[in-house]
Amino acid sequence: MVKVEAIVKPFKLAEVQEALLGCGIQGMTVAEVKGFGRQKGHVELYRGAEYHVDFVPKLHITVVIAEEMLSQVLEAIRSAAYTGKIGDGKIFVSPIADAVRIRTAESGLSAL
Amino acid sequence: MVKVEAIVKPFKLAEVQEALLGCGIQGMTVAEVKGFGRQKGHVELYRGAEYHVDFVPKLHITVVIAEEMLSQVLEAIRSAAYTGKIGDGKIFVSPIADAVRIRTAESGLSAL
Amino acid sequence: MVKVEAIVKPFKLAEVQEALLGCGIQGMTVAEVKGFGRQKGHVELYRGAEYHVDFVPKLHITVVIAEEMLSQVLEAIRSAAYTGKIGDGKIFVSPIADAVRIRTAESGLSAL
Amino acid sequence: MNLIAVMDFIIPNREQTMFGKILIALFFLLYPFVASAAGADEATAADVQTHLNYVWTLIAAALVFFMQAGFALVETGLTRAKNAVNIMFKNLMDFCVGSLTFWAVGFGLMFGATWNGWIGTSGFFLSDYVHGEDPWVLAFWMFQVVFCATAATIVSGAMAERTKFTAYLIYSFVISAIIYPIFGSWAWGGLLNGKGWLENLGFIDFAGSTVVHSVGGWAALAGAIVIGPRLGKYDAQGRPRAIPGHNLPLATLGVFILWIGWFGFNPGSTTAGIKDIAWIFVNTNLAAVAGVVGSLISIWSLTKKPDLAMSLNGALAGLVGITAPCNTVSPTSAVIIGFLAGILVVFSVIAVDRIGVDDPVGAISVHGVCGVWGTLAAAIFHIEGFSWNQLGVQALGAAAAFLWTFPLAYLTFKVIKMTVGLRVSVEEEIEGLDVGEHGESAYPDFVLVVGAPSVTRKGAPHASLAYGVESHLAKGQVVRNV
Amino acid sequence: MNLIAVMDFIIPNREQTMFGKILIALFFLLYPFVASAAGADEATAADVQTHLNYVWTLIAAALVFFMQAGFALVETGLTRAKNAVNIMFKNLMDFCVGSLTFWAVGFGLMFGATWNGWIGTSGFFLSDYVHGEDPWVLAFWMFQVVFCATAATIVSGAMAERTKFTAYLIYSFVISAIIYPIFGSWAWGGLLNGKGWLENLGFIDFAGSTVVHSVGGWAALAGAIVIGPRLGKYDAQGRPRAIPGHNLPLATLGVFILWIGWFGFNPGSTTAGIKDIAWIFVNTNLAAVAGVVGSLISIWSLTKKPDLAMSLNGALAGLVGITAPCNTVSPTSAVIIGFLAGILVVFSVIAVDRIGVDDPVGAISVHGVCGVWGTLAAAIFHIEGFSWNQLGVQALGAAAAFLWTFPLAYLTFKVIKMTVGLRVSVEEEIEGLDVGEHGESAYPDFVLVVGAPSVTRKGAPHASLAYGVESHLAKGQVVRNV
Amino acid sequence: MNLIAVMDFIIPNREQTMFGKILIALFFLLYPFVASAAGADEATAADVQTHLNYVWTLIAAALVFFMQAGFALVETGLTRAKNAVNIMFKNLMDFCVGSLTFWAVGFGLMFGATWNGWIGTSGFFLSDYVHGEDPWVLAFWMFQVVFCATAATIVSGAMAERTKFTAYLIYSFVISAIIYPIFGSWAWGGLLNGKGWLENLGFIDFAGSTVVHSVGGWAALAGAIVIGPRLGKYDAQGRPRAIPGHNLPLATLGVFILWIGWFGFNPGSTTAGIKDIAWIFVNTNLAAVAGVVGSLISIWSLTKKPDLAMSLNGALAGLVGITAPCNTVSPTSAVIIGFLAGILVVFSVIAVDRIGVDDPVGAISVHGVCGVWGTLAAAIFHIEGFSWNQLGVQALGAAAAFLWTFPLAYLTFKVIKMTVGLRVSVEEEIEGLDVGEHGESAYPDFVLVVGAPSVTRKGAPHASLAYGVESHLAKGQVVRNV
Ligand SMILES: Nc1ncnc2c1ncn2[C@@H]1O[C@H](COP(=O)(O)OP(=O)(O)O)[C@@H](O)[C@H]1O
Ligand SMILES: Nc1ncnc2c1ncn2[C@@H]1O[C@H](COP(=O)(O)OP(=O)(O)O)[C@@H](O)[C@H]1O
Ligand SMILES: Nc1ncnc2c1ncn2[C@@H]1O[C@H](COP(=O)(O)OP(=O)(O)O)[C@@H](O)[C@H]1O
Repeated sequence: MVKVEAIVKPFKLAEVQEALLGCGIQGMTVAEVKGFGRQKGHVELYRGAEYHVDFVPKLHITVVIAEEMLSQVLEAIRSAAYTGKIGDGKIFVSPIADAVRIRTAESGLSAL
Repeated sequence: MVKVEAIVKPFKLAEVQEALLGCGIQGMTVAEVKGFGRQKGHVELYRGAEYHVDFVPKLHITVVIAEEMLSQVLEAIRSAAYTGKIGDGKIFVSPIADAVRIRTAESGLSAL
Repeated sequence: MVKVEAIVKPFKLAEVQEALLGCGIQGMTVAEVKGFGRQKGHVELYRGAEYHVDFVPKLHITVVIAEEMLSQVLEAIRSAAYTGKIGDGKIFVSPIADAVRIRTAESGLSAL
Repeated sequence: MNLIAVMDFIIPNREQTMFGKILIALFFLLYPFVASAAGADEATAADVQTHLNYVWTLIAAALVFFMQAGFALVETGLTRAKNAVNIMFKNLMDFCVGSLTFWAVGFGLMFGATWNGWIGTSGFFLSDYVHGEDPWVLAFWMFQVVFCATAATIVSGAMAERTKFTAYLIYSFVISAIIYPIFGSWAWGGLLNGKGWLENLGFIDFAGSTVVHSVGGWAALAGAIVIGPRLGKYDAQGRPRAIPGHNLPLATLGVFILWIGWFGFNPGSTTAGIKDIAWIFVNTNLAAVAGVVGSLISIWSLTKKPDLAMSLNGALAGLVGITAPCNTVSPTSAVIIGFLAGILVVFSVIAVDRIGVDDPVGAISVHGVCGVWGTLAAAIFHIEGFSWNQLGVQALGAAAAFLWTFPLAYLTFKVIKMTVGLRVSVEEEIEGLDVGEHGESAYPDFVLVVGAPSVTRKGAPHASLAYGVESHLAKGQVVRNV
Repeated sequence: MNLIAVMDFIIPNREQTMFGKILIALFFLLYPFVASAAGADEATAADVQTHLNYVWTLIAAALVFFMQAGFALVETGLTRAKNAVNIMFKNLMDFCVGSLTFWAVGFGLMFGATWNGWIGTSGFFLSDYVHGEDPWVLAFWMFQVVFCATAATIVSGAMAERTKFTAYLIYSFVISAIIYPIFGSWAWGGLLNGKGWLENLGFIDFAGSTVVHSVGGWAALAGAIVIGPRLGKYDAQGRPRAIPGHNLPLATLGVFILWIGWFGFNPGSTTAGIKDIAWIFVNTNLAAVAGVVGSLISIWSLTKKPDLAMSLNGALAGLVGITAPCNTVSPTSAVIIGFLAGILVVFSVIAVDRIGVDDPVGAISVHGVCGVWGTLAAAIFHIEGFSWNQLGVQALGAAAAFLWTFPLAYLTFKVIKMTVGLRVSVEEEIEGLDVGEHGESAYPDFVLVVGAPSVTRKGAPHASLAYGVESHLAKGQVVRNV
Repeated sequence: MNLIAVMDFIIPNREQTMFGKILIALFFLLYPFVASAAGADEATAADVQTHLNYVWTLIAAALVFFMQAGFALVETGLTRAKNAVNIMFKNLMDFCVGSLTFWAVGFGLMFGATWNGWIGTSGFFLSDYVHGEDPWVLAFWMFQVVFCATAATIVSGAMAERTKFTAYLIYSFVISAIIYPIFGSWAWGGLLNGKGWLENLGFIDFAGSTVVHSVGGWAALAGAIVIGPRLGKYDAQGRPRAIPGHNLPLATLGVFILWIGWFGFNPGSTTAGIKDIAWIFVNTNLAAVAGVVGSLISIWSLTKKPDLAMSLNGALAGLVGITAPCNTVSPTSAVIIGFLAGILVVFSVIAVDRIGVDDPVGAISVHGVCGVWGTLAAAIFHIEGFSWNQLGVQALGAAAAFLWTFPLAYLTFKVIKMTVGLRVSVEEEIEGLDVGEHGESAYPDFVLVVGAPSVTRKGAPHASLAYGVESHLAKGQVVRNV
């Protein structure tokens, strides 16, 4: 099992969701985060004084999948979240040792 | 060391916390997330127009523990978060290479 | 590649950010979380009744880096986030199998 | 001025004949009528005073109406985000249901021709008003309807975060149709028609410490008892736990709005634009500020923290306290009355909490308890001197309000509970009434704290118990997926 | 009182001579003048009535001014957090631009000496007022300017979340300078100077169901059509999707504020402190509460959920509906008018939504549609009896408002679109106008839900389509990094 | 009317005898008295005017009271979420402390029998009022107490987010007991008793540009200087950084409320229901809208962004500017005065920021600077012509306000600093005063942005410096775990 974490532009959520559903994914978890990267923030003026907004709102989407689906899922997220502009985000893949479904106590792949 | 991440129903937080304390866990980190899964959202009507709520509020609880505690912790979370209804959530286990306590610079298990 | 996750005191964000930039890090992701640990919460009184605040606000900073930068990054975060008081937080290190930059489809280290 | 023409005609006309004299006499006799006919818009002073009375009474009514917004904000601010739509909605609806009910039924029962001082019997559907005739009954109705709505809306706060929407609509009807107006007719019926029995005894309740606030407060008490505390309000040992309000700036705004509304409530109860209103304004304001100071000192001493939510209650306590005596005590007495009300409300809120009655906003203490205090204070601090007799009458009136309201409201809520149901399901209460009852979120664009992670009791033996969930579940209720 | 002295001098003086008689007669004849001369500051009753008229009119103006806050809150509450600064700002600016424009131009066109009942021609820059002379024109202007601003501000809600700030400033100028005042002169010009043609026909619009609300509503319709729906409002099949408002407590507060403002709007339209205001108060309030009940019943029946946002529209619908007839119908009729307005607004909001006009707050239905309803109701429920003739005049007035306002507003928005541009860029609309237009966030300390994760259409074939982004992008617009 | 009966008795009775004539004459002579005796409540015109004065003055007082809510909202909206309880609370308390203090001490010092035009000496605890006698002093007190509270509350904004709660309570007492009333007696003492020295010179400050606003503004300046800037307000190079307000919708609502409050503040300062109020209303409104436009144009030109927070200051600047001259300038002048005030406030806010005085809400510029501007404008734009002499007197008054207030307030804050302490600890300031001072959160159900991640200075050499933490820590203060 692997965990795929994608940091994407917020307005891409619906498309990424569609794409993942298209891969047969049954669940995912989303968090509001703030990103810092090559996509720079901007300088704002408030009441005549400056402030720098370094962090831009991003969504952090986590989906745990069977390893064999990885390339398909990566491609699905990539193409759904793509705009071609700086700040489109990253996908990170990491190992998952085990998964448990609380409701059934199933573990492993069948817990997903 | 392993990281245990549990996605649970929000109102179960207190019980999960109790259960973890019962295992001797000293710390944990919680984030507000939105989940999508078998537990479907619902259709709402607002001013006569529909909208679909796909994501339901969940809590994401992270606890890093010594590997030997894993089964105990899994069981503790599982039983505390259990209601038997769809959407009770998942627990994911993943490896942790190292941990550092900022205050003391301790690392490894003693950092937890 | 490794993922470094730091749970730090909120007001330390700017300093940690500086320190990471100083290591040559190009991006990071930050989330608002609540922490439970040795740093106990406090008892509050509201309208004459007590309530216990167990969780304190923390920031969760994630940065994925090349493995060779690890010790430098750990030290940078540690010293930037340090106050010496209980509750300074933890750093967790975990393996990352792969990374993809959505915009360019680059993968591996060059995706960071 | 056609007076000149008239007199030109009369005087130089001929010698002072009998006819001429009569003419002159008649002229002057009729002069006031002529004048007011000549200048239908050049009204007499009495007319202008009447107009001023209308203007003042109606502006005061508008201010009292605004109190609905104040109550809505206070109640919403002092409860949780997940129930904000529901509480706002209930505050809107009790005014709407109340207005229509008071128009159809309540006003007649309260101010109609009295049946032996016990109940009004005429003027339903504003039938007393005949187009083209004097419309005072309309101005009076307008002022009274907002009072009725005030009494009605007090309950929503005490029963907040757990009451079914339909149940609340039914209650709103009952209080506006029966509970409030019939009691009101005892104390205030004579303002329009024959006097009620309390009035006949000399009961003083100038602007409604008892008639409005205690009645509302005792209905709130009945409701809070029948419905029971919110999930998680008491721990396994029965100790109360704080459930902080979600938006204290809105609650504070609400208090400011209530305060300005009270400048209609008390001085407007003259229903006349007269000098007395100055006195009433000053008394009202001094009691309110003294109430804040009294409650701040009390809570600061007790808990070592200056608590905003409690101090807001202090303002309202002072205002409720001065409502009955606002026209019969000196400014200095107003300060004392308000200050004591502020202290009283703190102890009352804590006591109510401890005896297991969950009143999220302190309505029982503010309106019920301080309403009684204000009613007694009208005798104790009477500017023309204290009399045991008056105090007895005041106590009787306060007792009558309790004995009339509490049982009737209790019964009402019991009947509602047994029929349509009074309380939402456990799952709905956990999830929040906004989604459960209305399918709407108050703040859909904000990330909300769920699972109350910042407000949880450390080391409670069983959190499920602590949240009161288990016991409910045990009764076989099914928790929907949350 | 020196009257005694005067009479002492006259009467016992000598026998009743002709001279004496004349003296007495003269005295009494002149008495009113003597009295008012004696007390230049002890004004006559007529003077005091005039003062009361000033006081009442200006207090009413203050209440109507407060409606600006109400509109701002309703519109902000019913739209998204990312546009809250922008909407608040627009509501502030339409009042400011409107006030200055109405001072310079609009008031003269509306209330100046009329050119054949079609347009006013004098009194620009308040030039009618001469220092030291009667200042009634100032009181009247103050009352009228807040009416003008009400008409102007209605549009901001219907075009919310996508209109350029500068475009809105230009529109504000046009409606306050031309659209509103010229129509207004037809129906209300006679309040200060010569009558307009609608007035001459006997058109009844006591407080402006047509003059203010329909005009605002039809301008809103034109604007909403020209600018098109918000991104994501319609799915690929053109079905409307809900975009929930971000702060329902603020929206509810806004409705309470509008409601109290309406107690200035309708009764203040007497511009005189007279008994009629009682009637108008009662009618206004009863229509509002009936509007809530009507809309609640409707939406509850239709969607099985008591919907707060819709019920708020119901209150406003009732208020708009009673605005024209508030001074010519019975309280019972007011209940009926309000109730029907409440039903009407629900169906209208849903219909407008379905035909592809995106009006985030329901302004078109509340003000345009219910404005027409109120105008017709003034004939249908006239207390002195129904007449087809009157209904015809009312229909003519309502039609005239549409035929004058809609094309002109449509043209205005088209011209703005072709010149400075009417709509913000797609990227700015997605990111929110607050950052894009103003570089400010309404709520920088709160974590906001981004990407609308809680409000997304499940299973829509292509989310990009669903959000309406693709089509816009296809037109070659560049999306900035978000 | 029993007049008929009386005359029936007199006239047809017998021939016109001397007795009869005298009777008639007497009757008519006495008629006014008879009439007013017959109707003790049918007051004379003068009585009704007096009543109208009471009603108007008290309604105006209620509107000015409402400004407390406006200030609370503006200040809360323009500061951070973590301090919202604290700021709301301070705004509540300065009114409460101020009311009691002004009742006990301040009113006597301001309006008591004057000691050579320098200080009032009687009427403490409202002792001037005797029950049963004329209560004008009460109406007048009510109006004046809300003015006192306005001056007091101005400071809370400028010292927001870092001032200790107890320190603020002490300051509230001092300004309400001494600073405000003594200055007030110089300019306004004659409104009730003997004139103050500024009044005697012919100083014009109709509604308080100087007396209320400048006094408040200079006290705010003193406070902001003594307490120093908020942590993080200035970077290592001393350049100001923006700390955005957390709730701009509430701030905007606050401005609308202040605006309507000003319709009591300025026109109510007639303390009489007379025609002048029309003029004052119009001037007040035109200056406010022109202030918004002036500030919007300025900030838009300067920063290329239409900034809402600054435009809100513009509205208040216009209002403060017109406060002194509202009764002595033409509407056109009001537009100019407001417009220039709007420009002035923008430059002033930026300048104050740059010189290192941290005023989170712009109170010093709005009230202090524009208060001076308004005071001078009363001479410059005087409708009866400009005179250097008058301008000199105005300048003198403005200078006197500064010279009296600033040193005294400075001293007050210094003494507070040295005794109970003026500023919260660094850790408390970082964590927020709500938790630190009150153990309450304003918004416990919302996830808040912590660590200001969205508002951080990129590339600042050391963030700790940037946040100003290090320097404070260096002083040995201990930071509690946050
Ligand atoms: N090394 C990293 N570790 C964790 N998150 C990162 C890292 N680099 C970038 N991110 C996240 O990815 C987002 C996009 O990165 P950015 O450099 O702006 O653009 P791009 O993905 O186009 O290279 C950032 O806002 C941040 O949230
Ligand atoms: N594959 C997955 N990866 C990440 N999170 C998941 C995954 N599947 C489910 N989740 C999370 O677990 C929650 C519960 O899952 P759900 O399918 O609704 O019910 P159950 O856990 O009973 O099977 C979801 O709301 C989501 O947050
Ligand atoms: N075992 C753990 N797993 C996950 N997060 C932890 C763990 N222990 C601590 N934390 C996080 O680290 C934060 C700081 O820990 P705490 O024990 O309070 O202080 P310290 O880091 O000084 O030992 C906690 O608030 C929590 O968010």
